Amino acid sequence: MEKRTYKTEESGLHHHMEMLHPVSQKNYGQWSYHERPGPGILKHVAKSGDVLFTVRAGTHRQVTIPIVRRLCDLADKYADGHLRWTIRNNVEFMTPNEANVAPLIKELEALGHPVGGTGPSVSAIAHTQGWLHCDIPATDASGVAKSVMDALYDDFVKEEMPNRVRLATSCCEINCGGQADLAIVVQHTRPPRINHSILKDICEMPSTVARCPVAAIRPTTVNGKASLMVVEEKCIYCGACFGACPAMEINHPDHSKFAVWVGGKNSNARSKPSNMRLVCHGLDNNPPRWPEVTQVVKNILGAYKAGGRDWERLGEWIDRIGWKRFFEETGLPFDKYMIDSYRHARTSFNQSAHIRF
Amino acid sequence: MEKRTYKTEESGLHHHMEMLHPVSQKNYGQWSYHERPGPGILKHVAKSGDVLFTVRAGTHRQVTIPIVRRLCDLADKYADGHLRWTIRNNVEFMTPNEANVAPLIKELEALGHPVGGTGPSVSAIAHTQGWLHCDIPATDASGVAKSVMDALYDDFVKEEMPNRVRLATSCCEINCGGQADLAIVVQHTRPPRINHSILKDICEMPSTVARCPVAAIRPTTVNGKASLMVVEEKCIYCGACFGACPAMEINHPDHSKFAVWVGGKNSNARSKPSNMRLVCHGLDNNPPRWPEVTQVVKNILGAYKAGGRDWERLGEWIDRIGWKRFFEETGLPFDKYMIDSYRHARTSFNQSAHIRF
Amino acid sequence: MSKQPDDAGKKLNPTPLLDELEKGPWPSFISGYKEWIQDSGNTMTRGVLDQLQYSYETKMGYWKGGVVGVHGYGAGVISRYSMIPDKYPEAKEFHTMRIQPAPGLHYSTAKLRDILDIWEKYGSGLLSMHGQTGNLQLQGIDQDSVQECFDELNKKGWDLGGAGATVRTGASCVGPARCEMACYDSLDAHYKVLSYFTDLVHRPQLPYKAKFKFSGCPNDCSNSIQRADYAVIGTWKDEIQMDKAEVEAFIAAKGVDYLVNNVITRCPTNAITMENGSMEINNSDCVRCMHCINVMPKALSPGKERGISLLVGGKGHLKVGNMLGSVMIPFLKLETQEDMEGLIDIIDRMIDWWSEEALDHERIGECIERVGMVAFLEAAGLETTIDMVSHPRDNPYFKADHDHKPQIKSMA
Amino acid sequence: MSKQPDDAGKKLNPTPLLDELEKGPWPSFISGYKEWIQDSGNTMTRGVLDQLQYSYETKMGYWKGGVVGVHGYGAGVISRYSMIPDKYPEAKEFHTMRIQPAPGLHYSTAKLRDILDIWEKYGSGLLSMHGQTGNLQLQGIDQDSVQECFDELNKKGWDLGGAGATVRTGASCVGPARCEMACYDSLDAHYKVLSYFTDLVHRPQLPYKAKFKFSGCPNDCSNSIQRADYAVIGTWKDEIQMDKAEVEAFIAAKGVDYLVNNVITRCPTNAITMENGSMEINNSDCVRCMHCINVMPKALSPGKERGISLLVGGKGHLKVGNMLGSVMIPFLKLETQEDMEGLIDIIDRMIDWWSEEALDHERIGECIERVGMVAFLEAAGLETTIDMVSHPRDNPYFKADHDHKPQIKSMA
Ligand code: SRM
Ligand code: SRM
Ligand code: SRM
Ligand code: SRM
Ligand code: SF4
Ligand code: SF4
Ligand code: SF4
Ligand code: SF4
Ligand code: SF4
Ligand code: SF4
Ligand code: SF4
Ligand code: SF4
Repeated sequence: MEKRTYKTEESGLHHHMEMLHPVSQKNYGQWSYHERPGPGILKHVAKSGDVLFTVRAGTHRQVTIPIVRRLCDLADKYADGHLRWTIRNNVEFMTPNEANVAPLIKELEALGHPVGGTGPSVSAIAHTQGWLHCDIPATDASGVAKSVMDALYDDFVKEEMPNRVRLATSCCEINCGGQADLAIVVQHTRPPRINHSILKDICEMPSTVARCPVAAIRPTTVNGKASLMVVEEKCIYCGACFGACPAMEINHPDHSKFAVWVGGKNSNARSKPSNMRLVCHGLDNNPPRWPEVTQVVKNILGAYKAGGRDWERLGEWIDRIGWKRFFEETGLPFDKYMIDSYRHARTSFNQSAHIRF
Repeated sequence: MEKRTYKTEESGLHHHMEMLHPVSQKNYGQWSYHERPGPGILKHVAKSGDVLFTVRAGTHRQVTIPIVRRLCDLADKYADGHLRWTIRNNVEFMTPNEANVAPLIKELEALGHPVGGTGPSVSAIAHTQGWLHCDIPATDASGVAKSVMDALYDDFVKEEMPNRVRLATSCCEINCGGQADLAIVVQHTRPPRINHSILKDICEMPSTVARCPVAAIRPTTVNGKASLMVVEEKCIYCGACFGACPAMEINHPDHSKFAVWVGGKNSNARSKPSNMRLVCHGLDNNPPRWPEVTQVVKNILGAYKAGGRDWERLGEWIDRIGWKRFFEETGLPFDKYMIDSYRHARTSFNQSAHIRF
Repeated sequence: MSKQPDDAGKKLNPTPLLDELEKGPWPSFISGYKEWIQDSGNTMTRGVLDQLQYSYETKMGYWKGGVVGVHGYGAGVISRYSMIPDKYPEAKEFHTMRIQPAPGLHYSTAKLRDILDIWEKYGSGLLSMHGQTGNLQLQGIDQDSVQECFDELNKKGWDLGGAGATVRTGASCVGPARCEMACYDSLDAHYKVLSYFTDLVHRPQLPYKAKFKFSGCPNDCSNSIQRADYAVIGTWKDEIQMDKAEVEAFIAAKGVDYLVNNVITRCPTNAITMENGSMEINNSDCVRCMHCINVMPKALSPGKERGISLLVGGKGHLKVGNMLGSVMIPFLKLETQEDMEGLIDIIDRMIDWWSEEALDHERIGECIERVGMVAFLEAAGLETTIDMVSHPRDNPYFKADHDHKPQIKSMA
Repeated sequence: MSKQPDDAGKKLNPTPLLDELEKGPWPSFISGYKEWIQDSGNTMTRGVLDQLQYSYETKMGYWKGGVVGVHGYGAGVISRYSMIPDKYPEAKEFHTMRIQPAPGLHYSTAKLRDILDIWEKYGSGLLSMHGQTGNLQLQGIDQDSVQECFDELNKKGWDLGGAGATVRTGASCVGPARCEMACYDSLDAHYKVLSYFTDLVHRPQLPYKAKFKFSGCPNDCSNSIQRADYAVIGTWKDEIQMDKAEVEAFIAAKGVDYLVNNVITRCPTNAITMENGSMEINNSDCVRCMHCINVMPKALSPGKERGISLLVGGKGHLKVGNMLGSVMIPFLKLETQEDMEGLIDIIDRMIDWWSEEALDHERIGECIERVGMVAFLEAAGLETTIDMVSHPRDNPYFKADHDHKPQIKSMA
């Protein structure tokens, strides 16, 4: 590289005003109510009487320049040169012109972008880097997300669930995909193999010891040199130590499995936000289509769709029908590993005579 | 004592059948429904059509032979020679004969036993030994109970609360009085003074060290002898060590205060059972009438009576109106000590945007 | 024997602070004591009253423990010696005998009078009816009288209760004796379980105390969930019994707003919905909380397939903070002698495990939390079910067997 | 630059496993990549695809980290080197540049096309829109191109986001741009807070990462409560605005059963009662959960006295299990510049305290739990109120100041 002459403008983020659709700018903060004319379509009415239609469509998230350019073209044509992404990697186009809605949808669908994800539907899966880019992945999140969404396509383009459904998938226990109504998280299933040859050069040993959530890492001596060892009985294969020290090799071609978690909820609607809970584990990590995982997701969402009441989120449906029926109706086996044994285990015990039979 | 000739019959407890009122025996397990004809009176109707009236009356709990004999006399006269006590130290008389109810009540009241404690009333205070009998007490539970019940007499003999109200008072933090809608518990407020002169002879030191919930007790050497010391910064004056070793003298004439706890609930009705929570502490331990304590109890129960809805237990009333309004409406000051800092503190944080203003 | 035959014992010493407790409408234990002293001349009671007055003056308790018991037993008497016997020699001893009442605290006057008569002969004449655990406490006897007093009581069929590291005296609600909600024979269960453990009641052999309480239904009138290591609570499996006519009568009398605001909205799991202005119970969502039945006892009652839930681990503050019992047996029929033996068997295994595992002074609830629920259940020979927790784990800090492979049912 | 001018780069190698992912109706990232390779001849992308195929075959990832950055910044580029560069030399480097989008992920096509054009010049052509934290991720550039690419982007007003022990790129819901529920200007707050912390975004100076998310109302469409150390959530203080006529219209259209079963019974605090067949909201019992407003958006809306709640401490699994943010400021108006500065001030103090107190790799939520909420609030200069907990302590394991004496109001 030649000598640099440009001085960085530490500009931070762009201001949003310049990015907003003009009707948004005009009615900023002055909205009255909204309706959902159909799946993938929102109609917001401003206090001024202005109307703004939104069309929402699914994307691949892992996109390319031409894909995004084509979306820009559509935005120029139908949405006055503006577009946005949702927090779930869907793309949204806004227009005050109702006549634009149908042709826009048609073009989106022609490009392979399903229109939907609004109201009580299954929205796109929040997913993570996987084999494509991360250094700790036990699987490929994009591939899992694609495989599962193929199976849930109908639930994205229709609004037939009890309430909105959020999915996530993560390529290690760290769970960058976050909490969700249903989260698919791969787990390592063996302790890290310690690469002693590199450890001594790259490892900040005290931080590595400190990183372990179950105190399974101990100092030791290998070939006369200070090193680390893992107490196998304690280790729960979380991989956290690998983040501190790449010599703690957690990745392994054979020893990883999928777990499925349900009932994460961020919204404060009705019940308080809640953490997701383990309902299935030990599922094969089976590329390229992970049919075992999809099967479990379908079982769960099928039961929820059939049994959930309007406005019940997945976790709230379970709160009503109880976990026992959840396991029955989803065909999943409950097992003893699902009983919490960590810091707040006691608080998960059923300290009441409230039981469903 | 002369040489013992009698051989103990390790009989355990008496069977109940012989103790039951004949109508109870006859309709045992075959009851249909009940009504409350008036405060202190229950009417149970059996499937057979039989009717059994119950009259409930308050007692001193700490009673004497003549008091109990007089109750027996009444039972012989009106209740076919049977009587029972409730778990809250009230006495109950049963009769199939409605005509017995009024004269029985009259005689009970003449003896000074208030008739009431049924339905949505304040029942008698579950209380403990205190200065009368225990070895760790910081106060006299019987005296506190008497003082408070004098102030709540009306709420015992009427049924004007939102739901039943259970009170307890305990003479140390160990809380033999148990959880209650409202519990009055005295607390020691200084670390134990160690009586080194007796410690060495009577103390099983490792168990004493182990007994401390906050690991405040350490081995030390006093006058060349192994002894114990208390780390004052850590000690929270719970008195548990005194139970293990009488040399850890926790009792002190000046250093004790009352705390008031609310929202304990054992029944599974509606909400799950719940632990009681601290709402006031630092109240004077002021015999013989403890007016400060009574004041707080009256504030709390007054607000609950005014604001609670039918069937809301005290804690459920608070769950609806929120803790902030609880403190406002009872005139009690919230303070930082009420924020949990113990094992499950995190689980008490408000992990939601659910807030009342 | 502490009773004085002559009239000197009937004189009261001044107790100005205690006298304040004679005021007010609620029964005064001080008045009771004074009446009794004047009546009987019991000097131990007088000494205790005087020492109590001194406690009120100085804000200190003056009792210390010791070891007093009866032949062959290691528990059942709480011994109290005055720390200031020179000041109050009449109160130098004041031991309590814990007597086990019948289940449900039911008495015939005949049997109760037996106790009173014997107590008059040997004791202070003071009783506590009842202690928080459920004992009839005979308060105030000297060491020399304990054995004789006990022998006489025992001849009348009364026995001591627990204290220290024993199984403690049990407690139960009024149950089937009078209550229409009772889902099992709680008095019988109380009787049989405590009879079975009589040896453990009398002889301290456990890591710490173990309490049993029996409630006929989830209203839990015996406070078992918080106050008992073993809480036996009645429940049912099938549908709530509904008398439709009585439901309509209730609505007619109370109105629809009342139905919505006091019944439908109060159901903890939304198991009750409004259908055409009336109520419908979706029994599979019902958690047997009792609320709707409590509000409408003529219209609704517990189902017909009845039994118990066993909740283990309730206890007080020390040393991990209050604990409520947790479901360890979701449902067990308790109808036959065999059912009862089955329950006792399981409890026996639980006590065995706890006796092995517990630290000193560790209640079973604490022990389960520390060692882990699954290990406990395995030792007790119980299946781990989801009923035992309010939800599965929310953290990934576990490890399964390496060959764990879930069998997923296809739900086409 | 990784792009090849000639057509050789356009040839695809066989990727049989990945090809399976081209099937099915959902958009296929594999098809997208292949189209792009064939279109552009970008060999880095081809190498990455080939290595990915190998990952699918061997069930292993083959990336390792390193240190790549731009002048003056310590963060914003996630460096990736292949562990098997000999096998896939085209993929030997594959670094990601995290670009901060505007609040709410709004774009004008003009501004977005700027990025695409520059990225075409320097990068692989792959993008992730968007990362879970909220960055526009430009995925795949070699070390030598990073600075130039950044400079060009920067000239167009784009800047890098956070990574490592920095303040991270923020996220916010669509908010006032379109949503009638927005209770404050969430986009503006996002813009101002993140602008203020720009230095901490670019230069790792913290114990660990710190994330901000902004939701206009408690529906929390930005998932702030779980995914942000600092969750700024809109709320209101006064009464829910009710249009009575629209309420009646709703009941007329949907029926009373629907009102009971979907609105009244769903209110988490029984703040809604049925009165004469219609609904009444008892606003002092309302916890601002949004449910009734969500169901009846024409009839109900948030109150007029609006502001934010700040919840602190949300985060993922490591190492204490998932944590949700907890209320640390119950209510703050966020209308004026001063209000905003007040908020930033408080957050500054929180970050200072955390920087002092935290262990290595300890998020602020964990730190608060370990050190104690009260110490944290005192350091932040905030009053401790009951809104910060769902209930007061239930154990006696605390000690107050020796002279603590509560001031009880007489409530005659
Ligand atoms: C007498 C009684 C209070 C009363 O006036 O009613 C009582 C009195 C004592 N209790 Fe208790 N407890 C009594 C019921 C309770 C209860 C309530 C219950 O059983 O339903 C509890 C709460 C439930 C529980 O078991 O946890 C209770 C929890 C304790 C504890 C704390 C146990 C814990 O794990 O948290 C102790 C401390 C100990 O055991 O070391 C204790 C210890 C004591 C001791 C033995 C203190 C001591 O070491 O000297 C007290 C003897 C007092 C005395 O002089 O007689 N007592 N104690 C109750 C027993 C009477 C009876 O047998 O009927
Ligand atoms: C007599 C007694 C049982 C005993 O064996 O002694 C009893 C008897 C009845 N209870 Fe109870 N309960 C008795 C102690 C309790 C307790 C424990 C306590 O008081 O320490 C509780 C648990 C309290 C708690 O949650 O901490 C208790 C919670 C209930 C409930 C649930 C109330 C609720 O909404 O939470 C009901 C249901 C109801 O009110 O209809 C109930 C209902 C009843 C009924 C109506 C049952 C029936 O159909 O006969 C009985 C008449 C009660 C009345 O007073 O109107 N009983 N009941 C106890 C009387 C105590 C007293 O003298 O005051
Ligand atoms: C790229 C991204 C996933 C994605 O594909 O979208 C991601 C990728 C990584 N995350 Fe993450 N996290 C990403 C969002 C999240 C989120 C979600 C969020 O921010 O809303 C979380 C959960 C919320 C939270 O912050 O706790 C998350 C929780 C973690 C954690 C666990 C933190 C914890 O305290 O529990 C780690 C581990 C660590 O920091 O040591 C981690 C670490 C990582 C690292 C840096 C792992 C590493 O040390 O190499 C990953 C780099 C992958 C790569 O090759 O680019 N990532 N990570 C997301 C960031 C993109 C962006 O900037 O927009
Ligand atoms: C566009 C978007 C905001 C954004 O800035 O991107 C958005 C937009 C709206 N959300 Fe949302 N939510 C969006 C993500 C979320 C999320 C976060 C997420 O998806 O990861 C949540 C929290 C989910 C959770 O609890 O974990 C979320 C929880 C809600 C709720 C509460 C639902 C509930 O009952 O729990 C509502 C209320 C409702 O449904 O009426 C809501 C309502 C709405 C409304 C109706 C608000 C309005 O009046 O405009 C918007 C139309 C939604 C629709 O799809 O029908 N939005 N909403 C996000 C679309 C994501 C997507 O592409 O699928
Ligand atoms: S979930 Fe794990 S493997 Fe996947 S991107 Fe995050 S840190 Fe990497
Ligand atoms: S994988 Fe997790 S549990 Fe095992 S040693 Fe590493 S940090 Fe500890
Ligand atoms: S509460 Fe404390 S002082 Fe009172 S009886 Fe129980 S152990 Fe003794
Ligand atoms: S009083 Fe309690 S906290 Fe203090 S030393 Fe004794 S056991 Fe420990
Ligand atoms: S627990 Fe149930 S059965 Fe027993 S008295 Fe109470 S209401 Fe009746
Ligand atoms: S018993 Fe309780 S949970 Fe069951 S339907 Fe009635 S109110 Fe609902
Ligand atoms: S969080 Fe509230 S304001 Fe923001 S988009 Fe969602 S509903 Fe609208
Ligand atoms: S916003 Fe939620 S808490 Fe408030 S009244 Fe509506 S449903 Fe109830």
